[in-house]
Amino acid sequence: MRIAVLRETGAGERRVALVPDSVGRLVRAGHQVQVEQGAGQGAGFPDEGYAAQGAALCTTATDTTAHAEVLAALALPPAETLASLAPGTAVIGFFDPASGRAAALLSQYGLTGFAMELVPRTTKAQSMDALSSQATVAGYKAVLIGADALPRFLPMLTTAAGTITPARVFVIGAGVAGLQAIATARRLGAVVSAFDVRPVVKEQVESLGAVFLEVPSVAAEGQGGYAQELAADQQRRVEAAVAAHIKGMDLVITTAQIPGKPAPRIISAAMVRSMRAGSVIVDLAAESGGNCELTQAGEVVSERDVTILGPVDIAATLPCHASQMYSRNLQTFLEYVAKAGGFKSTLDDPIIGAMCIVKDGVARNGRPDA
Amino acid sequence: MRIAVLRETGAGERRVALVPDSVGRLVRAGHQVQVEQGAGQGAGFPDEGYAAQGAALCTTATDTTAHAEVLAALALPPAETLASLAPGTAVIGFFDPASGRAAALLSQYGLTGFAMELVPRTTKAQSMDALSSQATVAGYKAVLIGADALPRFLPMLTTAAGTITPARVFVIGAGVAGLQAIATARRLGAVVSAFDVRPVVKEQVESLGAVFLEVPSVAAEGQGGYAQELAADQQRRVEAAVAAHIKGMDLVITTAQIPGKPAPRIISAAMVRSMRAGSVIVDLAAESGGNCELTQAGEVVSERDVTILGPVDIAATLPCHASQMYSRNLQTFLEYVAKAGGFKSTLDDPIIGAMCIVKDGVARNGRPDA
Amino acid sequence: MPHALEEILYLIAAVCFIIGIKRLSSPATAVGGNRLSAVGMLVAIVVTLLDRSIVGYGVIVAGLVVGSALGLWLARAVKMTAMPQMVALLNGLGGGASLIVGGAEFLKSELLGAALPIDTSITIQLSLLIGAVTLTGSLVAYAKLQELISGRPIVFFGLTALNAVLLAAILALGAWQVVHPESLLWPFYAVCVLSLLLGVLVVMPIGGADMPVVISLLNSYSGIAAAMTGFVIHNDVLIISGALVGSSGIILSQIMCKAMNRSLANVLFGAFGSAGGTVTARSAEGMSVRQVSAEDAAIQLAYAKLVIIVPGYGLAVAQAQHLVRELADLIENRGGEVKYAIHPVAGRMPGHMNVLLAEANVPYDKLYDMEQINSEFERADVALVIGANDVVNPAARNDPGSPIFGMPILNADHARSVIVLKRGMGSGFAGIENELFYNPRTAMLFGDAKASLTTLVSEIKHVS
Amino acid sequence: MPHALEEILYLIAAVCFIIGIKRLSSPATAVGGNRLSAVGMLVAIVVTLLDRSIVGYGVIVAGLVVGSALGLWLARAVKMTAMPQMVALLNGLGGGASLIVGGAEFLKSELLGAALPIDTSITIQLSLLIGAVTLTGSLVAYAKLQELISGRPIVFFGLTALNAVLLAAILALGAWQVVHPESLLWPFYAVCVLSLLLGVLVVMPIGGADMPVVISLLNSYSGIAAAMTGFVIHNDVLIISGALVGSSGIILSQIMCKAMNRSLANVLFGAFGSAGGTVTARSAEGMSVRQVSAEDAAIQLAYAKLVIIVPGYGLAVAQAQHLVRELADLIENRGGEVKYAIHPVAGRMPGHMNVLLAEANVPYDKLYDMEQINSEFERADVALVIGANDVVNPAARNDPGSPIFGMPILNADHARSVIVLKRGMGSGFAGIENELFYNPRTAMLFGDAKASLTTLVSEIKHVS
Amino acid sequence: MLEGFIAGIVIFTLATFLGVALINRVPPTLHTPLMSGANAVSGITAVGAIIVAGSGNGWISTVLGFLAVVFAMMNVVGGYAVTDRMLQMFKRKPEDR
Amino acid sequence: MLEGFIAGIVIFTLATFLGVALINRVPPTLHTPLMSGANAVSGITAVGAIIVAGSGNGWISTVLGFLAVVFAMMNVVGGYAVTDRMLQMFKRKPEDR
Ligand SMILES: NC(=O)c1ccc[n+]([C@@H]2O[C@H](COP(=O)([O-])OP(=O)(O)OC[C@H]3O[C@@H](n4cnc5c(N)ncnc54)[C@H](OP(=O)(O)O)[C@@H]3O)[C@@H](O)[C@H]2O)c1
Ligand SMILES: NC(=O)c1ccc[n+]([C@@H]2O[C@H](COP(=O)([O-])OP(=O)(O)OC[C@H]3O[C@@H](n4cnc5c(N)ncnc54)[C@H](OP(=O)(O)O)[C@@H]3O)[C@@H](O)[C@H]2O)c1
Repeated sequence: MRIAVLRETGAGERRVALVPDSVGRLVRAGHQVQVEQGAGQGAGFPDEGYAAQGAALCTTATDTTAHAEVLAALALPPAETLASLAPGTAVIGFFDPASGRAAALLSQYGLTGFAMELVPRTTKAQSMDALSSQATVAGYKAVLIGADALPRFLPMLTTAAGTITPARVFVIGAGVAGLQAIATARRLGAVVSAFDVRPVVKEQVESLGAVFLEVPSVAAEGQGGYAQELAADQQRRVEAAVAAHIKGMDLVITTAQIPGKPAPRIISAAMVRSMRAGSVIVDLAAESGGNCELTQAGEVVSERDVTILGPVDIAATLPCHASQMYSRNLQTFLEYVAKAGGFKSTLDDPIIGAMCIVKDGVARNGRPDA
Repeated sequence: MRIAVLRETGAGERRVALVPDSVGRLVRAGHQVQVEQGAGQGAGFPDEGYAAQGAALCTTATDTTAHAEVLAALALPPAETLASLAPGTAVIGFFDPASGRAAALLSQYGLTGFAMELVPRTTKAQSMDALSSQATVAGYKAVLIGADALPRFLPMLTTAAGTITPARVFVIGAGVAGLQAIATARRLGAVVSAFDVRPVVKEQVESLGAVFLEVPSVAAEGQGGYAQELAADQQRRVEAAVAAHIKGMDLVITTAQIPGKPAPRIISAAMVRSMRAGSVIVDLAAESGGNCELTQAGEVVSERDVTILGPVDIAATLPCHASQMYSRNLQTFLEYVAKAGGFKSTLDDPIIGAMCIVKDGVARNGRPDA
Repeated sequence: MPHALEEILYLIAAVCFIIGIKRLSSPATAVGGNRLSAVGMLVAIVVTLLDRSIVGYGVIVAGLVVGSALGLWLARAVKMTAMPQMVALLNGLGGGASLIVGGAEFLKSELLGAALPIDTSITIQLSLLIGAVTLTGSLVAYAKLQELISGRPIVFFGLTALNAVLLAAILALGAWQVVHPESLLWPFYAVCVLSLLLGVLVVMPIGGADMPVVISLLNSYSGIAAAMTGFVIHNDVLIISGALVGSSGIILSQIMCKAMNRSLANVLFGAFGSAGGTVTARSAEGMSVRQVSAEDAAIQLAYAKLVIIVPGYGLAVAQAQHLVRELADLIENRGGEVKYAIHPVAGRMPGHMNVLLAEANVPYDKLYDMEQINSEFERADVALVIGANDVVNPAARNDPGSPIFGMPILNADHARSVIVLKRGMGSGFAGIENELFYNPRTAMLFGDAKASLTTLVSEIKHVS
Repeated sequence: MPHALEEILYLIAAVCFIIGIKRLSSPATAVGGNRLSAVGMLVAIVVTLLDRSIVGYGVIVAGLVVGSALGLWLARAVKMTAMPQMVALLNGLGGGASLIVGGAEFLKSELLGAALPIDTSITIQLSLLIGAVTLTGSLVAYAKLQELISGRPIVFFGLTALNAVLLAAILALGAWQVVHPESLLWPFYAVCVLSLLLGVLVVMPIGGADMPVVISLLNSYSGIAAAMTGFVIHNDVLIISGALVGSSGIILSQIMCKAMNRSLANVLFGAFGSAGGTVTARSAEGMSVRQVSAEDAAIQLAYAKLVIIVPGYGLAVAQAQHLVRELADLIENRGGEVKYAIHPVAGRMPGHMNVLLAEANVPYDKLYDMEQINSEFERADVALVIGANDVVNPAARNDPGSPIFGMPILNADHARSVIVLKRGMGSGFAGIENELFYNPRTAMLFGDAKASLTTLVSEIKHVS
Repeated sequence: MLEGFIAGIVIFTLATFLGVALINRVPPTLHTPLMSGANAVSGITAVGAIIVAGSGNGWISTVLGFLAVVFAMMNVVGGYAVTDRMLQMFKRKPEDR
Repeated sequence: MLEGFIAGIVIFTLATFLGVALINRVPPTLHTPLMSGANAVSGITAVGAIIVAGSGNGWISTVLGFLAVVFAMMNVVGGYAVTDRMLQMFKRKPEDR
């Protein structure tokens, strides 16, 4: 296959879709890889690295995509780039399939599109699961920026200048990002509690040494390991429990998501106002509306001495490793496709089929809620 | 004693000299405390807290200092405040005694000055040692901001998207701040090495699970547990060792200080250029000139993809606990003074005497290097 | 040979047995202990051959040669897996010998018309009873293990009562003979026959899995029978050795029961409560898993040169990371090498195992990626799988129908032996059976990982 | 009483001794074991009193009453600290009794003019020799410990040779008497006197600190003497009990030597090599520290209701945080309570102990500030100080001249007992002596904290 | 006679206690070898068998004696040999490290 | 006579081994009590003393017997009482938890 990698154009995006190491592996497997100059710069992968691994470096985007069969991307490339692609070219990246915007654009240009969001959550596909890998970064980073914004220490310290009590960290939504946040906060010495609507998560939270906030008879496990929306009575019970618990917290990290739906609203403005002065909320669901009523995506909000951070694209702030992991996911996917006979062949495969949102200009099922 | 606490006026200063808890203890011990309105706001201690502990709240700075025998401060108050004080009033805070500026100003107004930098480094005086308490904050924070600026993870992670190798962190100067930085980086899972010119530190570094970079026959332990400047040949050996070691590092945190002297220059521009793309240097000695040649105090410098942070007043970015610790130091000092007979009495006491840089307008020894 | 010398030599033989048995109970000295005990036996037999009361050697030599040859042949021919039944068989023969000696002494006095003194008379009856029970009981145990008859417990209504009646009858007949030394022969034969029957009936209701305990108990009986014979022929070495074997056999039976977490009574009479007996865990397809005791697992680990630890989600659930580290340290202190094999998706979040092991301060350079370690499993003596399941499931390699087919896994099954620590036969995240657990090289140590590791740690300290 | 019944009752007494001694070797059963053994003794004495050969009871009853009363009085009066010498004294008396019984039997035959059979003759000589050595040896040990004579080893040139000559002479005289039963009285007296002398000379060169081992060995001798007496008067219970005490005494002596890291030979003849004997660590001012074995420390911890752990810089240096946690878990599993007392300046950086204990996952709610915990030390059974020094130095309270005077410290010295783990008598950061280590309630367990804790952890598992 | 019988009982009792005291902790791997080794010791009844076989008290004694000797010797020789075989695994291991 | 002597030797040997096997692991705190308890047992020589004292073989036997009984009984009674006192510390502790 002929694979193209462009410099990402999104604001603040420092990641790159394929890192030199993956490029090398693909080249050795017989593929050709064309990389736009400076594509890896932001993530700390200079052009020389790509060249050394056998990539062809191209000066412009159009040069890069010429004759490409596959375009490896992170976000959906700009329309002009898509326009320059030969019909039938496969484009892979995070395409927010729920919105349908990507599908529309890709079909317009007769392309084939694979959304990384749609990798099935099976043990087998885990090595292609970029949502997981980027969520890992996000969970880790959320604790760091939260700790940085907090006017307190996370760990307990007994010193000659008095004893510092450990910070209480509350993680809402203990999926991939949430669990990583729990682990990171625990590493830093915080006392961590967590809540999730899927009951299996309790054991996982405890396996990281944190406490699970139990709300009786709340269970909303959907298909594929994702959560569902809560029934009204469950929602009420959750609200009451969270409101009572959140009062004593110093740092709250929210990660709750329901695929294809806006993020569930879990922290109301009243809850925020009940919190202690100086506490901090990091809302990782900011992009899809936020788990906190007051969250503003990409902004820092202060409400009565409580700081609410709504970072967007947080994985991009750890560009080196985020790229490395994404690249490995993509590489595994490409190798898998090649083994299955290439993009032109059947979409019967449970993984490839599930990810394909547009086939040669024709939109397909793809949506998890479809 | 009648103690006054003002709102700090320095840029970015969110700390307060006494927190309500300390105020309460002093009031219960029979002292009077006057606090300027909003003094604790930035650190998360509202006025009500002070009032509840028996402080008198005053609206203006001049109101607050009226009749005060002691002014508890962090930085040296502005000249107009000093002018408003009755001669002989004791002023306590971080006064940078080596510069001599504070002594000049204080003597000008006939005041008595105690520099917190001059608390002797004895086991007994440790609970008044504000340098240590603030350095603790600085060491912790340095790792957080360094980790945040780093495009990599600190911990090792074996994931479906490849194995993330742990970051290598190098701490130069393993005093109070350095040791705390080592501990924090180790908590986050980094592989930590450290260097210091005082040989006793080796065991301390190892007691935190880090590796000590040994440079043969380098030993510069001065009096009071502080370091001295290195002899030229020692300096050369250190340079060579650091230059060789720093190449492979991801995050470098420097904390080396020599009291009363500019910070030793340890990392040259050439060494920075030899580092890997994406690595980060956090220079905690920025205020006294920096341990790195390229450091600019208060700025972020980028040199060939290496980021150099030169944070100033880093303790102020953790205002709640930094204030709490400073306040406890100050409180212990005040209690100690009261027990010894008050400020008017003798300066024979080894702790009080050592800290006094101006007595009733007359400058005294005080400097550690004097 | 003067009688005093004879006695002293017998005493030396007995001392050899004492020291030999002591040494047999520790791995480091067991081989030597067994040989010392054999030397003692040789001494005892030679001394006996030189006894003045022996008039003819023909029969003796014939018996010695035939018996030794047969014994040696049996010992050589038997397969390692058939050892327990072989012990049962040999033990039965020992019991038989005691029975015969007792009987012969009885018949001799009968023939000579000499009345037996009361003590000889009593001990002859006991030799008969215990020797006969040992003989047939051991033979039944042998048959069960050799699968000549069904290994399942054979119970019928009233069996316990019947056994009690039998025993009472034997004792009554025996007592009658003691009191009436001039009696007829039929009570003697009745005692023999009823005792032989009792042996059969006592062992029948015990399941095949419990046979080792039964054999150990019968071994103790054969010791007591020998001691009784010693009383009959007034020979101290028989009394000492017999009593030694008798009591140590009972203690050993108890130790064995304890290792199975059961009581001796439960083993002997357990079948009467639950007709089922012990059941070994069997999968749907009839494959069975092999369980291992913590003590055995500890010995394996202690003598291993390379141990690869495969941690999984269960280790995190059990929060046993510190114990793993301690176990590894202990293995290393003994000179073994320990590596950790970290599968990319072990646990429930990326890097789960890293967090866990970092907490326990496991040095990074002992953690190995799947690619780095997979080729090393072949030279590992033990792969210690702790709460991992899917990541070592060979179905990913072999079974195209499996939902995890195609996922790279850790080659734990390539190790020389595999020890798996988990709570039961629960499945992992993928919810599928794991054939690794049914692999003949795999041994399961069931229980919460924290509890199992605690025991392993304390056991390994005792391995000498 | 029929002879057979007598013998059986004696056997029962012996069984009581066997079980009693077994039980004495474990803390949980020791009290009962000692009493069972006493019951056995009562049985044996009563049986003897009913013996048909006894013709007059006056002397016996007088002796019993006087002896029992004296014994009871001694046992009541003695101070707990003087126990070892009391045991020595009592043991000497036992040896003396054997000597007298042997002598009386000899004199009896002499008076009656009856020639003694050879076996009796041999064992009488052995009773004399061993009984006499036990008597005077024990008395010397008693005197040394009671400081009636100097506890220092008393050695002179040629002592070993002299002892060898003495022993040879005794044996020769004894043999001569055995061979010539019709002999005169003087060799008998010579054997007695020389043996008494030998006892004195053998114990003299051994230092006071090693006396417990010597007493244990003499105890073994008195057992052997009793066994010899048993041969003389043809009594099995004496033979059994004597042999039992004889062998278990030797094993116990060996165990005691091992606990002191020395060999038995080194204890007995050590003084000849180094004239100094053992030295206890003493500070400049002549105060001495008390060392404790890991085993004893483990028992104290195991039976404690509240243990307060005081970690210090040394714990961090040793990187033994995980072991502390494990030890605490073990104590808690036994029902004890464990708290950690964190001094504000423990370690070398603010929060040093927190980082350390957090690594070992010690729950935060077990960490106590100085103010919170200081009042609790009084009710703590053990304060376990691990690598801490300055932060528990009472000089901060008492000694105005001390550089740390006025600093608040952890009141570890208020605990009922204090166990300190450090490598040696090194000082801490402040570089000053710590009188806590010389406190009579303090016991030092020297060694790297990691090594000491490893041993403690494994020992505490064995405390029953 | 009775005197000897009582000495026998004393000896029997002591040996019984000795057997109990000898076996303290046995690792499970040694359960079967120990059982087998003890079983071989119980073949000591061979001594009795030889005496019976050699007593020359008519054909019954001879036949029974022969049988007893054969049985007992099988127990003895087979027992020791089997035990030794089982113990081979402990012989090599500690050396080759 | 010799027969009895040899039985004595057998018994002595067995009891010796039994003593060795009984004492395996003794915690140091129990060293002194165990020594003292064993010492009390060695007072069994009281049995011999009583026989001598009661044999009525003239005044020598009587005087020596009396002495022997006194010594042995001091050993026995003192030994058991002292041991019991030392062991008090193990008696209360486990209960009051
Ligand atoms: N790493 C990730 O990012 C991630 C995320 C989501 C899902 N997953 C999936 O999770 C799985 C991970 O594999 P794995 O081998 O680590 O775990 P696993 O396959 O889930 O198996 C864990 C095993 O541990 C045992 N266990 C549970 N608690 C235990 C305890 N307290 N003591 C002893 N054993 C215990 C369970 O058996 P018993 O019940 O019999 O004890 C279970 O079979 C993979 O299928 C992976 O795809 C991974
Ligand atoms: N916390 C802070 O911020 C800070 C900062 C600077 C200084 N300090 C000072 O440091 C001191 C802290 O007191 P501390 O009680 O924690 O410690 P310490 O007084 O320094 O005593 C530590 C003791 O640990 C022992 N030790 C060292 N290594 C050991 C090992 N591997 N195993 C066992 N023992 C070992 C040493 O005795 P042996 O050599 O005999 O083993 C030493 O006496 C105070 O004086 C404090 O003022 C504290």
